[in-house]
Amino acid sequence: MLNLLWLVLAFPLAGTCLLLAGARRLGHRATAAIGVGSAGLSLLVTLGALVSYAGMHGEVVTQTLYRWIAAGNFTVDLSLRLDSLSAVMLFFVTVVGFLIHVYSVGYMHDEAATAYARYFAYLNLFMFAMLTLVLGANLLVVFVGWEGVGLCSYLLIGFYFEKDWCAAAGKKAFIVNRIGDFGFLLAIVIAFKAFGTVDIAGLQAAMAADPEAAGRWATVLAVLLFVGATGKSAQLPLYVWLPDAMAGPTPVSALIHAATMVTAGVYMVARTSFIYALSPTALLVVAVVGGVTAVFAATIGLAQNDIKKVLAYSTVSQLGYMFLGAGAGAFAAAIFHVFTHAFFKACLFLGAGSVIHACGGEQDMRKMGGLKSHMKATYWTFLVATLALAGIPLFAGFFSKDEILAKVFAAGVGNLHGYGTVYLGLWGLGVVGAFLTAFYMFRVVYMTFHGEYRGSAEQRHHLHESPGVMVWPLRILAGGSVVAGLLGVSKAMVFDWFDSNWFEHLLHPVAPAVTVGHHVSLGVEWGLIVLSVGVAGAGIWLAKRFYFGPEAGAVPARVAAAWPRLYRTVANKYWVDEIYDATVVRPTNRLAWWLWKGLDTVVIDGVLVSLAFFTEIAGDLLRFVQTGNVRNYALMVLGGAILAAAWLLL
Amino acid sequence: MGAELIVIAGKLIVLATLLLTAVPVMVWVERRGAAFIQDRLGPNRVGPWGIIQPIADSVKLLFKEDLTPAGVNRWLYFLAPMISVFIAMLTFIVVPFGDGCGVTILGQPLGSLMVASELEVGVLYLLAISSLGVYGIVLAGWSSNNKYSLLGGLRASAQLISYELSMALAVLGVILATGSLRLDEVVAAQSGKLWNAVPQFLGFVVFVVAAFAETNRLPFDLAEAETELVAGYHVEYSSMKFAAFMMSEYMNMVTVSALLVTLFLGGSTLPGVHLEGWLGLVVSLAVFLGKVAFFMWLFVWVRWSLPRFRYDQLMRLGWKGLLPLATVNLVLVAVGVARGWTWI
Amino acid sequence: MAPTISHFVILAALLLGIGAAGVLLRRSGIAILLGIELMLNAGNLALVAFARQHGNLEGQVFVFFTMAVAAAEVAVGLALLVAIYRRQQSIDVDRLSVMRW
Amino acid sequence: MVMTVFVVAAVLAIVSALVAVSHRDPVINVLSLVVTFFCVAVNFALLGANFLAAAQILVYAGALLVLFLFVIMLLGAPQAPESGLHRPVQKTAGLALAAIVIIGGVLLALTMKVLPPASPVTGDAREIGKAMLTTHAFSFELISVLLLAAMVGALMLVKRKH
Repeated sequence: MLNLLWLVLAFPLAGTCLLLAGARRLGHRATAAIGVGSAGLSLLVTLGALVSYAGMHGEVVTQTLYRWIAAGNFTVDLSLRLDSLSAVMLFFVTVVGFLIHVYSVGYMHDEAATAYARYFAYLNLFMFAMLTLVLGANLLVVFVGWEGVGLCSYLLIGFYFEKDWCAAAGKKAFIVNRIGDFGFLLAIVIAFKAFGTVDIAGLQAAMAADPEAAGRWATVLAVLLFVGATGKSAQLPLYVWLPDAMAGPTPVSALIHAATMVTAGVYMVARTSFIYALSPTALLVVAVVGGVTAVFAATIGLAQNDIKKVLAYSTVSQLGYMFLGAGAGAFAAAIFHVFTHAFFKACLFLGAGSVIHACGGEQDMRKMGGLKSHMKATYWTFLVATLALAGIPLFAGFFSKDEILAKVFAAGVGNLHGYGTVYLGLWGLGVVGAFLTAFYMFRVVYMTFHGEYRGSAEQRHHLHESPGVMVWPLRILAGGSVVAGLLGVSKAMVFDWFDSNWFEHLLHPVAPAVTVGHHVSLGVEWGLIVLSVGVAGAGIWLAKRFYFGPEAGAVPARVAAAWPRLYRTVANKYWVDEIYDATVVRPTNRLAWWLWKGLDTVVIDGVLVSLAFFTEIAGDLLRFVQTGNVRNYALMVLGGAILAAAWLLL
Repeated sequence: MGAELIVIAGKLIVLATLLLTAVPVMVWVERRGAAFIQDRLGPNRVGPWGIIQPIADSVKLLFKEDLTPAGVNRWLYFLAPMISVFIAMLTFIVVPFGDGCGVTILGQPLGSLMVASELEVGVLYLLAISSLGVYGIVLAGWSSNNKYSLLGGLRASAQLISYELSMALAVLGVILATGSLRLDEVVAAQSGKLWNAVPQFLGFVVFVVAAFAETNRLPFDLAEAETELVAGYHVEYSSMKFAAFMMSEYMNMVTVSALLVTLFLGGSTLPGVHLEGWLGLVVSLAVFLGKVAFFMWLFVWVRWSLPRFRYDQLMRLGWKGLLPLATVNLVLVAVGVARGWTWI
Repeated sequence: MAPTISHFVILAALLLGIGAAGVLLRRSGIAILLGIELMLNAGNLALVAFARQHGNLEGQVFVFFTMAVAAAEVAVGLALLVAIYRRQQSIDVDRLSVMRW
Repeated sequence: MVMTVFVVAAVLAIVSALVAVSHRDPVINVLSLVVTFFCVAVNFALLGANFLAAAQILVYAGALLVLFLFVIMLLGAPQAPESGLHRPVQKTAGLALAAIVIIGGVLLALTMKVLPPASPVTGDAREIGKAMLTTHAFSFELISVLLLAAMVGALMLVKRKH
């Protein structure tokens, strides 16, 4: 089964080709069959491959399809690599991807046939690119997937490209991503320059063989890779595209901008963890950026009224947690959070999509409310996912988030690389973030599902539960949000009774954690658990007090009135977009304008125009040689040929 | 030297006899066949079942007045039928029409039964010479100074050029599979495995269709198309000159059938039969003649069964149908050869 | 006595000269194209002769390329002639001087 | 024997070439050129290039000249009126140049070193094919592009504009 691994990629690609070729001829039914079918076949092959992989003992399986580039001593194979890390990613990408394909059948059903086909073609292409990214055995193949998901993200954000702001959002995502991609590309180039290979296994071996060079290059490589990761995974300062990316269809937001693509950065950091392990500085950078982003994005999320925007900022914030974990050297914990997050965040987005679908395209939570009675399944699944995200015990997010916080705390207490205080501070930020997360998520739940319906009467009449193809993915994902966490229950939670953190064991050979000698005692660990649960509970309580019951919304209004400047700053997302516009976008535009008007028009065009002018004059003079008689020309040609021959021979 | 010349001369005589005998026989077969298909009697007065009818026809043609219309280009008018017959006869000399089976005459091995057996580029020679056949038709059409003939000649030249391409591509597949340009080697290569018609079915189909076009036979007889161009390029010809065109048409049919058999159907061999000596020689000749006879009958059969194509349909079929098919066939064979599939 | 390379080269030179004369002296577009074909063929003959002299195949390979070029030239040339004929009902190249200056 | 064949072929080639460039009837021009090309093919065969000889007939006589005939008929055999403008300078210069070409070629042939023909290379199709697709692969590709361009160009030229 493992030698059929390439089929995982081949099916979505074939689906794309079929759909693009037949976009004008296929009806809704055929499109859905091809789109979902290819994702489903891919899922089946994945499950088969994973079953046979499970029978092995964590070896690394590589499959080389063909030699892609061979130039001098630079060779790149198009090869796939399956190890426990990519297996985990492969599993949830195909599962979540397949569910979202199914969900899309219902969600996008009102689109015209060609748009429907286009949508599924892009979605399949995304699956192909994402799986390439996950399975790539060398950095260049990973980069192909990396760019591929970027392209699909662009195409799908701008799916409704006839609306200007959607097209603009797509462009913004693409351009911001390019900045990060450039860092990644530089890292690849440097890796080749310094170690002569871009193969991941080869790179690891080369760095192990030459510790001196490895130490010299590790920080540069790691930081450049992380620049790539900040772009793709929407971290400070490159996070600005993700909230705008909500312009795409909601299933796309769920798949690309919550569950899979945006976690690619975390995956990449874990994939190259052997580089990060060599560089304390890079780890610290990752941790700080992650921690700050986690809280920063969470605060913005407090004041958003668009349901998808809140979820978007929540995603940015959660990605921050993942990087925080990775930065503390706990790569397995970070990937574990990626894994659980995929389920509950996809579920949340799809739930939001279901809500939007029911409200006839309305995304503003101020015009929702009381939907609980209209859409039971959506409400309950949304609630389960929210509890998971808020970190309530027994739900998936609790285990993974707590694992990260525990590791960061341990890093702080154990004084990892001598940056103990920084890590402790970051832990504090993480706890604050947990509180904010619980608060804004329950704010969403209360504003959307509880209270009175605040939309128009026409919309109220229209309210309905979504069809089965949309509800069933929700149920399955909600189920995943409950059970996914049980794979990585930390030892402390079972009182060191047995080693229950299966997930960390699984990933240990591929991405070993950077550990500190100091061990946190069981009591302290339980203390941390109780603290974070308490913080989450406090957040929920506050949200209920603010947004539930007859007084709903009154308290926040008073708060906003008390500190108007603070409120405006947060509601306007700290004016980051405006700052970027003033400092980057407009100067660039002006520079381009000057280059156009100054350099291009005057200097370059001037040279060319004068050249043309002299040529024209020369032509004016020479044209009298042209008699217009063909035989005359032939005569000259032959005469010239004879002269040339004579010159050559004599 | 002397013995060699005698053998070659013997082969030439056999060949010419075969070809020239084939013409009256085919005329008879065609007329009787047409009658049979159209449910009537056909010639049945001269000789038993009208067998002598073709001879009577040729005698009649011989004694008809040889008319030269006014305003024709005399030289070309005279030359055209000769070119046709000449080319038609010339093509046959590289076709191996039997297996020598080790028989020697005057101490000289007979070898494979073809005249120019030492020609290394047999297939190419065939293509080259048969491509000249168009001159006869075109010149006849041109020199007659008649608009019907001119149209016939024009159509013929366009049609022949178009279909020759597909035909050559189909032949290329065979050459590729054989690895030689010699026709006797093409036959030899087929004796140990499947006939080429099976692995190269596409090429076979293309060749058969192109063969009909190359011989100007229905459903592709646009060059004469009696219902619209009266008789096309030979409308002004009479007597033996007309007979020459008829002869060349039938000889071309024989040549093309022989080629089909040689290239795609194992030539004079039968799978699983290996005989030596004179018996083998006679059997191989009979096998070859039998296969050729089948295709000759096919020509007749198709002529009286299918309607004529329209000119644009003809061109479309040639360029958009056969050419891509022949290319696909060639690519498939190339892939097969490159992968070392022995059965191809 | 067998013909040597010189014989073939002389023949080639004669054909080339005749072809050149045709190109330079005739006014019919078709005759000019035919002259060009003749010149190309003379070149081919010389190439084959030289290839024989040196005992390698390069000359023969080159002849193939020449043939392909000749085919391309004829295709375009004849298409041009047809286009010209449609325009002015004549293929006299001396009438084609309207595009000068 | 070989010499006889050569002489016959050469004389026939020259005579038919002269007819080909001088006769006024374009059809005759084409037909005599067919004869010339045949004779050249015979010369190829004499030089041991059997494959080329066959290809020469196939390409030139079988395809190119048929195309000429086709066009001539399509245009209704335009008999170019060779009267009207005489261009004496052009004529004299043309003849002179042609004469120079011939004389130069003959001189070259007579003065060049005639080696005893090296090991006779037969123009085996296999060898030529190999040379074409290995050492000359680039030229081969170029030629294919050229042919494609010529095809497209010819189509564009004769396309009737609607």
